[in-house]
Amino acid sequence: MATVVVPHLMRDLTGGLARVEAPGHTVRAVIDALEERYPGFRSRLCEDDALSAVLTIAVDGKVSRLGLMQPVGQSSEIRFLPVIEGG
Amino acid sequence: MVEIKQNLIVVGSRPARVDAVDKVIGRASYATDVRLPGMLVGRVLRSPYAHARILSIDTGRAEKLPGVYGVVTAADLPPLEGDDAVGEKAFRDRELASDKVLYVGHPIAAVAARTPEIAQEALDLIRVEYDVLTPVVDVLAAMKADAPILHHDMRTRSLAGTGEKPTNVAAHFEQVKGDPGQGFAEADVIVDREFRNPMVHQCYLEPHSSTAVWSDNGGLTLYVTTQGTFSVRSHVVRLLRLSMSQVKVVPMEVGGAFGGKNSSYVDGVAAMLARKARRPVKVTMSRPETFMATGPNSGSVLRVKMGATRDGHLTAAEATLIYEAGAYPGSPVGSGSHVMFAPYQIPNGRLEGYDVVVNKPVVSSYRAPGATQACFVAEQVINELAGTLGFDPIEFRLLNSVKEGSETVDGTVHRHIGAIEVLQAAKASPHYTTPLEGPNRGRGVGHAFWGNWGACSSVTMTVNSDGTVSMVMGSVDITGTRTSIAMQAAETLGLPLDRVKCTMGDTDSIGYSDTSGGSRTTVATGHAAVKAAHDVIDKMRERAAQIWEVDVQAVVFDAGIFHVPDDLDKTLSFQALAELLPRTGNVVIGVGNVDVADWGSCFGTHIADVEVDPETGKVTLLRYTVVQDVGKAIHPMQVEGQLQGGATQGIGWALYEGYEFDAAGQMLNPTLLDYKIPTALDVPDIETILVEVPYPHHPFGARGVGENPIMPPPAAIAEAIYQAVGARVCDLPITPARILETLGII
Amino acid sequence: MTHKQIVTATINGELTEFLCEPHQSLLSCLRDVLSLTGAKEGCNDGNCGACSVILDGRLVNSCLVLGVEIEGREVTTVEGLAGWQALTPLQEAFVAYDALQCGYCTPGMLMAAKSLLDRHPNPTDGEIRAWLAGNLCRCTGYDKIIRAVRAVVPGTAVAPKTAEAPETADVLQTVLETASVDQVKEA
Amino acid sequence: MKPFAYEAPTSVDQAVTLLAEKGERARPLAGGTDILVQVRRGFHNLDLLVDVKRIPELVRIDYDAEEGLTLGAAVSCAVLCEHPTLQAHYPGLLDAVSIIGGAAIQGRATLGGNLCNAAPSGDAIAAMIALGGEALVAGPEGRRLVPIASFCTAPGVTALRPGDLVVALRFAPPKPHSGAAYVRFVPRGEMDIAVAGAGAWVALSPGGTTFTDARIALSAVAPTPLYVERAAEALAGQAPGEDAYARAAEAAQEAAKPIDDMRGTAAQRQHLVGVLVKRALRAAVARAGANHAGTGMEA
Repeated sequence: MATVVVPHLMRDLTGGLARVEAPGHTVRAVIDALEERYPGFRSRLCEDDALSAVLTIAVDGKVSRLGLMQPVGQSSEIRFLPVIEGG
Repeated sequence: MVEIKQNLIVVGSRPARVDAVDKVIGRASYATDVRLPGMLVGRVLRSPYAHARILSIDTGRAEKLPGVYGVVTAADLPPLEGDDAVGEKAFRDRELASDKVLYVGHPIAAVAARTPEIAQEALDLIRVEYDVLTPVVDVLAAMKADAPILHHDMRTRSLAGTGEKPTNVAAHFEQVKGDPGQGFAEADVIVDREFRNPMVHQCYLEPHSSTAVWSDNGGLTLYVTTQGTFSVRSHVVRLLRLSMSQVKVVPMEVGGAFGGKNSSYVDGVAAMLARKARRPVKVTMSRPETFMATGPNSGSVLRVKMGATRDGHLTAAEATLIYEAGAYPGSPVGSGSHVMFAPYQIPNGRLEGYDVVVNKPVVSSYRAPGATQACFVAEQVINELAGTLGFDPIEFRLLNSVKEGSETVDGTVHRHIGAIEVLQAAKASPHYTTPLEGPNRGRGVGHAFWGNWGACSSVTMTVNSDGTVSMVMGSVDITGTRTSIAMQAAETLGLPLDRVKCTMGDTDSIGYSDTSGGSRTTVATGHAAVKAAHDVIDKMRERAAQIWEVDVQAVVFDAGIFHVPDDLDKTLSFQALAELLPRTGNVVIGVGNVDVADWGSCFGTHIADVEVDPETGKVTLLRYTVVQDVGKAIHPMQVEGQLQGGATQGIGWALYEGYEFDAAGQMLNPTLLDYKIPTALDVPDIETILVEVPYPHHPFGARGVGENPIMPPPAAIAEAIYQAVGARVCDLPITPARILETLGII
Repeated sequence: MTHKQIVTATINGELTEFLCEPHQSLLSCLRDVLSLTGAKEGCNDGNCGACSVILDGRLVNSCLVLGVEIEGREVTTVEGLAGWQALTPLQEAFVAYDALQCGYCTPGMLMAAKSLLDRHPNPTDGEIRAWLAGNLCRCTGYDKIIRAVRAVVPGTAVAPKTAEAPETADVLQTVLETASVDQVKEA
Repeated sequence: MKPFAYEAPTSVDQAVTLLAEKGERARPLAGGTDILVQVRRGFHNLDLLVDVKRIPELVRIDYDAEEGLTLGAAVSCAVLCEHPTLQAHYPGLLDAVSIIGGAAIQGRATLGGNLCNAAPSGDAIAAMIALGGEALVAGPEGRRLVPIASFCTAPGVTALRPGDLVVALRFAPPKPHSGAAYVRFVPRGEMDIAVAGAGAWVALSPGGTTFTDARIALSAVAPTPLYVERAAEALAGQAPGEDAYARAAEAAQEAAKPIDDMRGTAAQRQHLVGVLVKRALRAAVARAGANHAGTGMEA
């Protein structure tokens, strides 16, 4: 089970829980699993079928362009950060 | 993790950069130097208003002017289709406004003409009818409920849910760690301050320029100044609905960029004009256009509160960051919040950010986007806490510094960092260990964290039959990377640098590569080069095995030599084997194609000594030192150049630079006379100390180094000024007037 | 209406005749008429120095000179300093000390430094900085540029503290060997 | 840039004729560092620029211990700064001339141009006012001398009439025991426009014990470079020293009418006037003392 660090502004959905566990081999699958448990979870993070343009996903501290397709390991930690850009 | 190579010969040396001779003889060719037969001049008509509805655009008279070959407006773009209309419309409106202008300088139309004078006359003949609206140029005013609204379809995006009313607040976020209330309750000293910072510009000396030419079969070639040829291609393809294979983007020498050439400003217009005029068209921006209609860094308002115990431990930190996005959403507020508290172990924290649209130029990235102002406010407060508690500022930072595995306020976990090493090197530096003497003089320290992006890079490498190697990279060389990438390839191939030549490829000749930004190129494109070199080595081992009639596993490559161990007859130098390649099945081509997901990180500490004239508030920099963890300096001289150049931009930001607007949103200082960047007289020699804590995810241990050095100067200088005359100035730039005001003299 | 005028001037040592509009700047004449694109336009109002050339022995911003004004006069641009096979000591120093990055300010910076050294062969650091203050560089922070100029002042060459400044001759050799083959052909 | 015609006459008469023909639509071209920028930005609509640098009288420097100094209006700042006579006798003028722009601007900018541009911040104008300089103007009706103190009438506006050409700037020979200085404030090292500036000229009694005469002029604190009439009476008969400087500074602050703009605030300028007048006076008095000691009066 991967661990998702619930963003502060979404803890109203998780009853205040800061970390939740969910199954899935990709970020998308993990979000889908959490959507079932916490309705509204997906719409906060996604626009249409993609990650919100103002967010970045870090899986175990790594950030790639894969977005929701990013693979998730058995003991991965997933975080959602405001988008970070370089110059 | 990769194995970091040791005993390096080429990497770490200081060869002359390959582009240097062309540049000192005036032969280097920039986008503005492009000259094609029959080429026309393109010029852009821009809005004189910061906020207005366009009622009509009449280009009739301009089109009839002799010498004019084409006029374009938003009406010349392919029609909008279907569902994507909202995002697509904003994208197109940024290029050429259709129904509304949102800042002074917003493009409305463009003309192609035989001479600049005719083009200007034609622009004067275009009649635009406006319904002038009230602009909003102050970021706090823009957040108010009754503020004039720029985009009526905009709703605040937030993880708390999307807003319901039209607003200028494009996005909001809040991140919390621990219990900030409890943290502040534990503090013995709390510092709480508000800071402001105006828009600042990258001020690359070469303005944007793009030359477009269409072939008869519908192919478009663009000669551009950009940080990323592929991003220019994507932009033009999206705008004009072309196929990617129709468009070739050719990178020219880049006359400075610093993030500002990640965005595309005149490429689309040049392509539209060239198609309409059926002739090559070059569009070059003037300096005032560059200030008013490209992407500066966000102006911002920040509040920071930090608490610490008497024994010097930080207990809590809070910040609110309000960033101007300019006319369309997308300020770098996330980057600012990500880095501002990142150098310190802070058990309790809160970060809140707002991305706000205002009637000003659309912001773009500028060297560590959004981070310099955030670093300035956090570091000023750290300095103030250290001073109040009686700690040496570097000691205080060491006491609270992040270490391996530390988690920041936004939840990032630090790995493989050199934070402590950098602080210790700064503390032991000749500068810091030499006392500063004399009246009205002061010393200050600033410290910063910034990461480097990874992402996609492509390299191909051809082994020529004389043993030289020709490389093509998809990255644009903006800082000397043709040299530093070739060095990494040469090291891997065991060749001297002069046997490896690296050139920039156009978008037809090399695979996708991300923009040269985010301190990524030497690292990620270096990865690609090393990968391509290994591909070359593997393929050459196969050839050697074929020649020697042995199993490929038996062929070993070591220090430029292919050989079979224990069989002295089976030894070929790289060159000798290269000479045999055409006779064993054509040349060898190596490919390196990477998407680097590891974000490196680096820390830098700056030390500034100043003298302040207490009567006028004039600040003179006496001495300046940059200490930075660079992982491994591939080309130390270029790394020093990055540190010195970045620091000087930070010094300009600290003391001189800033957009000035009037209430109508008109920029008052769009010249290099009144927008003041540092001259040779304003900065001392800048001492550099390269700390090398190898980064384990790069073949040579390199970290991205380019952006970090712009961040610490404002805080270091502000503290030095405070130490000199007792003025703690919270707004940038720290002008003489602000110093005198803070001291109560005026 | 105005008419084009014929201007005769010595440009980089060669007597040159060209045609230009009276309002055309010397910078535009050099770049657009004579294809001498070494001088760059950074601001077109005399505040960046990228277009610096030497006119009758004086450093000027070529954007603030009219082409017609140079009738009978002498102009030296960066192209007049040296060919690529024979750099001047100043150019060699810029290469050896890595006194450039994007290179856009470099032609103007070289002309400014040359005009300083022509007039004051032994400038102090302060004089070098003051003389170059009209030439903006956004990449380097000036440090390496000042060191490079200093390097050609007799007796004051100081190698960068953290760098073994390579022997100029070695550097040049490397540069010549690695310079693009295209350059050789063009030359 | 809008097209215009160009002429390069070789005599003052030819130049005046050309200028008079076109009236408001013609301007002289000296260094071009202001006029070309202004034409490019569309501030002037011109048919003709008259290049005056080929007129011998405008590019000459004459000095005579009896007559004083006559500077051709189109001599470049770089030439002025290198001139030994100016270095020896008019260092207060060179203070201002040497800070107009960087080396490349110095190679072109002229005193005549600086004066006719009539910017409130014109450093050389204030320095010339402090020296009591006059402009020699040639016009359709002949030649006349205009005191520089009354030359500029508003920002960018001068006492010149259509057809007029500034031929030269004239300064009296330095009096014994006199000295001048110009100081300005800019936030950067240099290469900048004055936030405020002050020029001072002083004459001392033979023993150097009292002021016998003084002139103070300010830049960037009024619509024109400003002659401070009351400063002379504030100093006359006083002993050189901080008390006297403070009185003069106060008189200058009263005369100043600064505004807020992007280069500085009114309050900052008001304050700077006091600081700069004192600094200019200290330097001028030091130079007067140097004269007293006999240096600088040779040649």
